[in-house]
Amino acid sequence: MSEGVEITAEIIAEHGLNPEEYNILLQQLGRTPNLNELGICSVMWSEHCSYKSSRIHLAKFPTTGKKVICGPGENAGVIDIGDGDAVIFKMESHNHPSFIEPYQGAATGVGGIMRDVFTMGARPIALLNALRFGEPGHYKTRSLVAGVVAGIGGYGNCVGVPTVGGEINFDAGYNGNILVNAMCVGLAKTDSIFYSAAKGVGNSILYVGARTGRDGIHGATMASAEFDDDAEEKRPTVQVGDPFTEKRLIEACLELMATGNIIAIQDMGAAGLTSSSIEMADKGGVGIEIDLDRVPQRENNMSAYEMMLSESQERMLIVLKPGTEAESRKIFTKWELDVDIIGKTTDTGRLVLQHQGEMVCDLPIAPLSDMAPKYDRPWVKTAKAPRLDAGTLPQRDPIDVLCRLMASPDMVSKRWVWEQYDRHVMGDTLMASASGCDAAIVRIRDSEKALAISSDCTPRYVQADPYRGGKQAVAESWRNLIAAGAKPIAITDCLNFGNPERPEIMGQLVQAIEGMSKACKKLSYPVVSGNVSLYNETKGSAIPPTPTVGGVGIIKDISMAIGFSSARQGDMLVLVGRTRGWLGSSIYAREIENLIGHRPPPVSLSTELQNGKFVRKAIKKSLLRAVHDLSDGGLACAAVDMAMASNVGIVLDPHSTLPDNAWYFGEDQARYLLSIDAANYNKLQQLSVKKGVLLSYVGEVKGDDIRLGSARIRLSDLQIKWEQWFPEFMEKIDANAGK
Amino acid sequence: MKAIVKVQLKSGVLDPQGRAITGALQALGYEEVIDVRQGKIIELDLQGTDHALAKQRVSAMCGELLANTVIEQFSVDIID
Amino acid sequence: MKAIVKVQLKSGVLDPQGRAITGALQALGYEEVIDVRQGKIIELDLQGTDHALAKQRVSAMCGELLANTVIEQFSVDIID
Amino acid sequence: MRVAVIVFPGSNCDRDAADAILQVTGRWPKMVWHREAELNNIDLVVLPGGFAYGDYLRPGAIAAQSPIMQQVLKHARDGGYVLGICNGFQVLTEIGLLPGVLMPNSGMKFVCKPVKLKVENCDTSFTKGYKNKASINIPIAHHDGNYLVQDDELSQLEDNGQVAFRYETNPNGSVNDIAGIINSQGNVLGMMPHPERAMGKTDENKDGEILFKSLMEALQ
Ligand SMILES: Nc1ncnc2c1ncn2[C@@H]1O[C@H](COP(=O)(O)OP(=O)(O)O)[C@@H](O)[C@H]1O
Ligand SMILES: [Mg+2]
Repeated sequence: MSEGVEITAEIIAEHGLNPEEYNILLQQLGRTPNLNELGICSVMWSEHCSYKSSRIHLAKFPTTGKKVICGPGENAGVIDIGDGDAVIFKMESHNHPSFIEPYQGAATGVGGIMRDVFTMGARPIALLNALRFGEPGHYKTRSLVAGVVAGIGGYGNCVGVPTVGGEINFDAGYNGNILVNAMCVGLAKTDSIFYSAAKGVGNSILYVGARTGRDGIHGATMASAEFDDDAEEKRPTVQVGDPFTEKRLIEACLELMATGNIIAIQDMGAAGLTSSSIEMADKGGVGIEIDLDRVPQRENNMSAYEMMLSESQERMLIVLKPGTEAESRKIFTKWELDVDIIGKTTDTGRLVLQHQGEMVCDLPIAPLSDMAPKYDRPWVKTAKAPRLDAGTLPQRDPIDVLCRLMASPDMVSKRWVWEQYDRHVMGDTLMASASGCDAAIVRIRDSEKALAISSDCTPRYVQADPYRGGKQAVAESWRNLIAAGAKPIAITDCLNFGNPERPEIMGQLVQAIEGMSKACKKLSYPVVSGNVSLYNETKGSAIPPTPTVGGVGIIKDISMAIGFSSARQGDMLVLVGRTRGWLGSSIYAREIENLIGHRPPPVSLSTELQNGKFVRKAIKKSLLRAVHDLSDGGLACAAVDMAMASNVGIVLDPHSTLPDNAWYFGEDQARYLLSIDAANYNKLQQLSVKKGVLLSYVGEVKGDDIRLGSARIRLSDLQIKWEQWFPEFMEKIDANAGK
Repeated sequence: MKAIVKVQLKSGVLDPQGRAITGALQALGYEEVIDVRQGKIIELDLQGTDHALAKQRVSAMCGELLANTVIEQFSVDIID
Repeated sequence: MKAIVKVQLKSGVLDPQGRAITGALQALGYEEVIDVRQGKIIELDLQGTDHALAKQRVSAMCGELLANTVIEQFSVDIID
Repeated sequence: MRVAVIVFPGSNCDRDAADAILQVTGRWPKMVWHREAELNNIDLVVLPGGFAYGDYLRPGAIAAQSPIMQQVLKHARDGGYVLGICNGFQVLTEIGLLPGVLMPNSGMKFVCKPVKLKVENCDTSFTKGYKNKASINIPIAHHDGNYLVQDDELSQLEDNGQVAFRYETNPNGSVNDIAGIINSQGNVLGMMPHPERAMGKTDENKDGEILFKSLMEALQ
């Protein structure tokens, strides 16, 4: 079979290995690899598995901290939240598969990220998703939205993990390449966290979960066509997710974890059996021998090549303590999952595969990992974006602007989306999408604690200035957690960029990472896990650079959780932070003036820190009724969010010197809108003086209109515009659900 | 041996899926579509060679599990 | 005029429903069941009488809406 | 009150239901795996929400064939109480303890939202704690909650006061806005909304707790 295939330059190229990379392989082996070995190396050294373009830059992230139990490098990051509880979380992209087949692509994205989290011993307790679609008018957008949303819900709802938050943007830059980033947060005990290092020799390797089929075998159409005449039949296929199997896999793995039988455990993600077995062996410094005939198979006559490269979903690999095999198998049998012992650890340091009585692969493991290519790709700085002088913009009726902004696709209510997600299963969700909070809040079972979780990125800013945009994404994430009453602890991230072989794209990646790192350091907000998705482009045009930040914070006492749905008639509205009226790269500039690419708002991390600490203190002292961070659309849009969530009218006073558009819609950073009982104003004022924080009275909660100076609109009229857009947009496809 | 089972809603039972598809097809400009009904087709690979027995067994499977006879009707074909 | 559309997963594509049904039937004692695949059967009532045209139009409907051609294959039969 | 919560592969509100029971009775219920064949000494059986068997084939269809369901049938016929929530309701119709079926929502989408229900009959062991015609808040989260039943059975349900809850605004196309029904003996209730999600734990709403408390009183 595969051994007979001659390794030509063409085959090497089709596997995505360049000549130097192939030479390294030759040297390590001291002979020509066979097709299986070539396939295995090609996936191990792919961008996706090896992070060859980003690795040296990712090293710039701060990844440690008092609360960090495990940073990047394992399946997910682990933080300590006290009382023996640990939180395990990660975000991952499933962009390409979701563009090809939105339902299954998004569904398997959710499934994959959950496995990364429960592999480490956590029960998944929350899901989020950050979605970027093309412009609403693009012919594919509607069906992609429908498919992706249905896929996310279809998977998460069935598994029974609440989908509690996320974001959705539309931009022509994603027309040919949507982004689907899924995040999962899980809960574990600090003394029972599971890692992937396979230790010991002669230990059994257990394969559990779904059977292996010919799913998602990449880059090797040609190779599989060589195997058999009915090539058409064996064409690599889209992976289909099975949440029912995932649910049982979670329960069975958690049950096995409680037995103490596990030495190491690893999910089979991208490059399935290959990367899971090699990573486990490499981390543990052992060799692995697998008998492929024992791998549970879904289809007939699968070759070694196909089995090793298959990306079938819902599978795990486990190294067991000697003597525990029977007991372990029983657990999976009870959950009606396929299970078999497919091999053992060895002292050879090699990956050896047997198939139908033949040895079909014999590769040295450590050298393969050590020699994995690592590139310092050339990059150029993004040209400095011009400043936008707010003074040159026409003055407009602020209410008219407000209506247009609140009814613009990025700002409208996403109810149509999140009503399709089960947000409350597990019974611990306090606030989720639409509950009027900047972060989702999920209680830690049987405790007074809760987690605040949010997902953030403003690609407009990153595109205009990757460094500043990277900083801003982290700062906004931090601010959202503060505004929920939480102490921000750590982030995960998903770096979505174009082709890194283009210096300008590489430049975006490098600068965004540097900006993010800077912010993470200053805010003591380390990166504990993440994912990089490159080559997001079609026909040479790259997506807007999108480094999504998934932040997790802790609320020690759940009664301190706060949001913006509790403003009351008669409250005073005060603004924390300085407003300069920054309109460059704002939603205002894009939606109203059609201006893009100007310098985004500056991010002062020391101010961010100072203002955030002040707000936290004020929340702790119970001085605030409602809090909302200011982001897209500035003060006026934040006020409207608060008004709608609290069902109250709001009056905002104009600024004495700034023009209306700059005052109401400027996107200066490090700001929060607070609604307070007037009786607390003095105390708050004193606290702000003590902390050196700028506090200004900006208006009040009153009546049932939104008033900006003398202009006004009924809150209910505005709300209708805000709620209407999405269902109207989706209506056409809505009827298509039968698909 | 294979069994092909068709499970369809009994006539008179309102079919929300069929309705949604009808609406969607009409919206896409297929105005000739009057009505749509959606059912299931379940293909079983079976051991054995006795068609008559298989038909009887598969019909029992339908009654027990594959169809909800309150609202659905089924048909069974056995092929090689 | 009626069109009968059968939509089935392409071979090789995982069919979680089929697997669950296989397991359930075996658990019920139908041990002769080796494998199950589930598909859809969609019956369309159509205006008009031109079979060839109908076949062409319904095939287009399948490509556009009724089948997900990335993972599914379909067949169309026109009857009176 | 001795309570059993049945766990099918794919059940995912089993723990939530148990939490609700614990909150009301102070005791963690017995979690019964679907393969078990015994159901002894139980006053109330809860069939929880979720996606038993992935909702494959039809929601509740495969679960209805589980060994434990024979015991649940027997328990119900002997007058024992059974509460089916969401997926549990679907299982109850599939096994014939309650009439009708739950079809896909008319909007063909999963719907998760708070809804208002009207308590149609507060003269049952499940609903005693409510006021007649009270308007209560209980959230829904389902894809197949579109209740359908033959005309004659529908009139029977209506005439006998077997409609326990009705949606104030129909979210899924259910006939007569039906959200929950009870059998003619009054010991089996199936409902699509999730009372275990309205226990006053994550928000103020305790309308679900009343249902569990009513049951507890009935069983005292
Ligand atoms: N893809 C999504 N999935 C779930 N919830 C979403 C999604 N997109 C937006 N949301 C929710 O909608 C609400 C508003 O989103 P957004 O306007 O992006 O918030 P913010 O302005 O705080 O960044 C949030 O509660 C968010 O969690
Ligand atoms: Mg926010």
